[in-house]
Amino acid sequence: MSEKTGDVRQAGEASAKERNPRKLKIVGFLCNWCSYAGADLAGVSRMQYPEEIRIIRVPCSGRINPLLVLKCFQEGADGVLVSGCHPGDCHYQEGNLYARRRMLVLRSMLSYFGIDERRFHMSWVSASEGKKWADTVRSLVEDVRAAQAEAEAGVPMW
Amino acid sequence: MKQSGKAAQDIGNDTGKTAMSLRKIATELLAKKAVGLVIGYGRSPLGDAVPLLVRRAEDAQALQWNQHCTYNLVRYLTDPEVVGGPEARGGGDGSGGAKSDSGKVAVVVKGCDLKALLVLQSENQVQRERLTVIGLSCPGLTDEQGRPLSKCRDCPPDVHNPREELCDLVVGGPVSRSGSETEGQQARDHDFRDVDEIEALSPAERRVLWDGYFARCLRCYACRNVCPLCYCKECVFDQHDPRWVSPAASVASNRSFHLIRAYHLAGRCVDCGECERACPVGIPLRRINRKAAKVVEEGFHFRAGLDPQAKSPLVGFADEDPQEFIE
Amino acid sequence: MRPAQIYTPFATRVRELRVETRDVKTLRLEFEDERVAATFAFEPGQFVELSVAGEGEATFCLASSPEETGYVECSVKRVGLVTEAIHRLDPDALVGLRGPYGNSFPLQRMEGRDLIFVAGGIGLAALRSLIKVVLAERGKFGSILILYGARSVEDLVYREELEQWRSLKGLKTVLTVDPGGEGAGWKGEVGFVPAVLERLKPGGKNSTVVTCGPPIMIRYVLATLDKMGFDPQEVITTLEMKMKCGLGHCGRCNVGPLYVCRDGPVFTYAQIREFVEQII
Amino acid sequence: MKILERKALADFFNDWLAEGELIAPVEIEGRLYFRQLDEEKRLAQLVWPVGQPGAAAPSGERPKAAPADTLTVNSIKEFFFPRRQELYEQRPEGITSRVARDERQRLLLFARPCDTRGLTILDRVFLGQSEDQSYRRARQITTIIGLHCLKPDRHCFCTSLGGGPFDTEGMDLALTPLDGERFVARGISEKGKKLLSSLSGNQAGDGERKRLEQLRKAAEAAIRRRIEVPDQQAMAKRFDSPYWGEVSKTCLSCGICSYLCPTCHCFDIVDEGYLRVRCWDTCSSDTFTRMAAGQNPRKHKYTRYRQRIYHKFSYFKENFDTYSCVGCGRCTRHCPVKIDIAEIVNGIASTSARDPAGKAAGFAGAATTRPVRAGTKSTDNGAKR
Repeated sequence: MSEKTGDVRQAGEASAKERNPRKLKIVGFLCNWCSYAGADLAGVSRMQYPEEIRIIRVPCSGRINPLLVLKCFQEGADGVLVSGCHPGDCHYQEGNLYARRRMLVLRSMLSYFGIDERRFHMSWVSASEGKKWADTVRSLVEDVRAAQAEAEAGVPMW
Repeated sequence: MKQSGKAAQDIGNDTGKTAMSLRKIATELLAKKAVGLVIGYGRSPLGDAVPLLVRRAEDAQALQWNQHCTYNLVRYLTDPEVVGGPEARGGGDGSGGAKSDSGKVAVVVKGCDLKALLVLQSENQVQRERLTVIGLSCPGLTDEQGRPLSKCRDCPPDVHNPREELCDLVVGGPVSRSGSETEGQQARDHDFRDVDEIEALSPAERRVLWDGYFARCLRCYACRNVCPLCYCKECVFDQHDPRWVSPAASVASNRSFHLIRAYHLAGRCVDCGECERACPVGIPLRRINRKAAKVVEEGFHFRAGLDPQAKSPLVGFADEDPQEFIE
Repeated sequence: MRPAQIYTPFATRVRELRVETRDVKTLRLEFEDERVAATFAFEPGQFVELSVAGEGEATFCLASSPEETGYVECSVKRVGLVTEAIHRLDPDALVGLRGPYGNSFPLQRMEGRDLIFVAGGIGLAALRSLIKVVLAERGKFGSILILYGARSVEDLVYREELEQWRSLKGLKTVLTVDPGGEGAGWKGEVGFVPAVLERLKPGGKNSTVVTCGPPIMIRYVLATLDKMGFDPQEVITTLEMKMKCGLGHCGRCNVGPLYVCRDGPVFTYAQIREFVEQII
Repeated sequence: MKILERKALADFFNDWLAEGELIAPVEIEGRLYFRQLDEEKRLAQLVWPVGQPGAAAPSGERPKAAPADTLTVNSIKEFFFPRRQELYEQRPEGITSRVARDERQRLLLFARPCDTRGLTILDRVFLGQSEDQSYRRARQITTIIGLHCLKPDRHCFCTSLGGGPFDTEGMDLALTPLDGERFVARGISEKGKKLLSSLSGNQAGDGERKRLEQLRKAAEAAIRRRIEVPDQQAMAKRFDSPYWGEVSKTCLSCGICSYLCPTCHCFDIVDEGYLRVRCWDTCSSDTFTRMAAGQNPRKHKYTRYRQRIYHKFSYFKENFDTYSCVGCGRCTRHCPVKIDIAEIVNGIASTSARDPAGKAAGFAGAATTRPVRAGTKSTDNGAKR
């Protein structure tokens, strides 16, 4: 991913430094067929988006076990994104629809325990939506940054 | 073979009569070798209610039924060391379930316990035809100090009188409880006032509230081990490779533990309340499980423990599932 | 030289990670601190806790000879998280080492006696240190038989040493592999270790047997030795049990009144006869 | 022996808080827990003992009536042997110890005789062979003010195990509440005697001594439970009894009994990222002895329950000449299925005996005729968990 989005990376770094000295660590789980391709398109199209997301490619958003998301938070991620194909477009017909239910429960529980729900996003990004990918990451980073700013001092993220 | 009793006026007398019916039924079942094991309630030498495993007809007289019989005995139906099964080897006594007379098991269930059994049935964890389910009409239980259990306060009529079509026999019913019909009805319409209260707090307040509870959690796993629906051979919390959640108790690892526990029970938990009862440090676990139940009910229009055929909503989907949270 | 805190390990560096078989590697470690290197001493039979950053800690017997100073060796079979991490280590990687822990083989008591070593699979690692010491002081002992078996020819560890031992005079080395594991050109025995042991009919009144291997092998070797009339006092084995602290505190390896880590891992059959079913 | 007014004690505790820490029973949602007192709430959280049975709660600053269950849920062991303790950090670059060294002095208040005696049992493990330095340090920085037990509950059986409601073992200073406002105080250790001499109060008179004796007798008489541990030979002969399968059948294999026990000391060492931490563990869990390749010598729950009983009443006795049980009753009180340790131990003697020597011969003989037994196959994991 990094070599494909080289320019974006540098641009993102500069803007991040202006806003906040501490870099965020955000993990994105992207399905192989739509969202990963969408992110790839954003890269080759030289669209700019924050570089604070680290992408993990998975076969399908239906593969995302909530344990993976929690593990990220436990190990110090500031935010997590799960991104898959639009409903109806899943390479495996319906994996993303299972994911939709699971992530709703997960997100609700996170919020119930007082974890800022802005730290956990889910998106549908197709292979042709390079721009949507860039927008998604931008809004995610903004949200996580806002959550970070509002978090009480001394309270660890997890 | 249905035993019927009149509506409970005097809980004491009625439970006494119910216990007698239970003993009679258990004695017959065991004597006829219709079952090899009856899982019911007994009394400890200290006078406490305890789960009781009866294998011989002459021991059935020890069966009890009273306001402290909170245990959800469905828990033991997935324990190979109790009911047998291919891998079960009893504790050297040779009476492990696999060798029991007929291999069949009778289990005493209250209405709330029955719901857990229905989930086990839907998940193919029990063979219903090998079970004799003895339903108990329940006038409501109390804790050791005599206060009604919180789960009993909201118990709707179709739960305190177990559904007859799902049991093999029902003992001691039907009971009605003053006030509980209407309250129960309300509870059925909107079940989640306790959850709403917490949702109404600010995120920071919720964090403080739950972190306070998580700081107390010892990770004794009593909540998991007492749960009739936590039957996995290898629990994710016992896996070493990968180790998903540290077994060392800390607010962070305990939060992960409780979140995953609730998630794995979403759409399955029947709110029998055993986890909360077992918790030695008073964590309000029902309020965690019921949050997940609320999400499932509101989002996927599903309530667990009503239909032995229904699958958990988290192994399915619907086109109209909510997705406002998705970008 | 002890660390400040009982659980804090010494830092060591990987000097060599030698491939023994498809799932066994021998790890040679050198202490980072010269003072530790100069003072670290152990007896054959003792074990250490090795740890890899971010992966965990596990128990290994010391397989090198105490006479070889400056480094220690452990042979590691890939079975779980830590052992897999060890197999992946780069040269010079940092490994934590706590120990040595446990008791050791009763070398003095073995002097003047005929020795029979019976090992299976990776179990030879636990005896290698002892065999090296015995061979270094060959004159102190009577006849020596080494019976070593593995699942297949490919699973035999310490090939070079086995060859060397086979070439030594006054030392009989018998190798065996499980039926089906022999492959073409195999000149050793075929059969399970207890069966070969029974066939060989070694020993007499002056023999001491030292055995280590997978639990099932130890079980049957002990039974065979019993049948052959060996004195349980003169049958010595070294046990494996899940361990964490190595100090007799954590309770994991408690069997009967014994803690395998503190009272063992070396036991005579007479000591553990009563508990053997609980361990192996 | 001195008579201390509650006010004087409160002043002393407040003074202590300026420099050090205070650990005391705190009420949370109707149950008592030993907790370190909060910097802000300070003594307001403290649950004062009510005094003789039936006496009213003391007056003063926000007094709390002790809940019906007057023994704390947790024992005091977690302040010496923490639930989770960071040992060291191991990174690919190096190893750094994480054991803290600069703890403040601690005062542990109102520990019951069973708890302080439990600590002396932990001492044998952690201060014996291979001394645990962090445990030693925690012991050194803690002064224990014990509290005699006036109202034992139905689960208590300390008197059968060499303890008692007025026992002082493991205490620095012992308090007996005479009523809500006055305490009889006795210095037990040198540290405690010195402390007591610095506190103002009258010497106890004959009347108070007599009263103390009455209270002691009443408290001891209130303990009606007994535990009779069979002698070691008898224990050994029952190891293989079917009894263990029967009494453990309903056990859920949770860790409540071990974690609330003042003497259970088993632990695990695990990695959290680059941190290596020590945490409580329990022999009732099947992961306790399960090895990396899957084999598990204590796969069945009866073997695990038996291990717990034998460890406490046989092995520990053999190693340390005492039982590792103080009769606090917590395991029974909080067991989710009310498994009753005293009842189970009392039942051992009446089960049929089997000669352990005969068993060993049986094993050796049987091994050649019996095929592979359970527990040797790596994937064979019959227990529920």
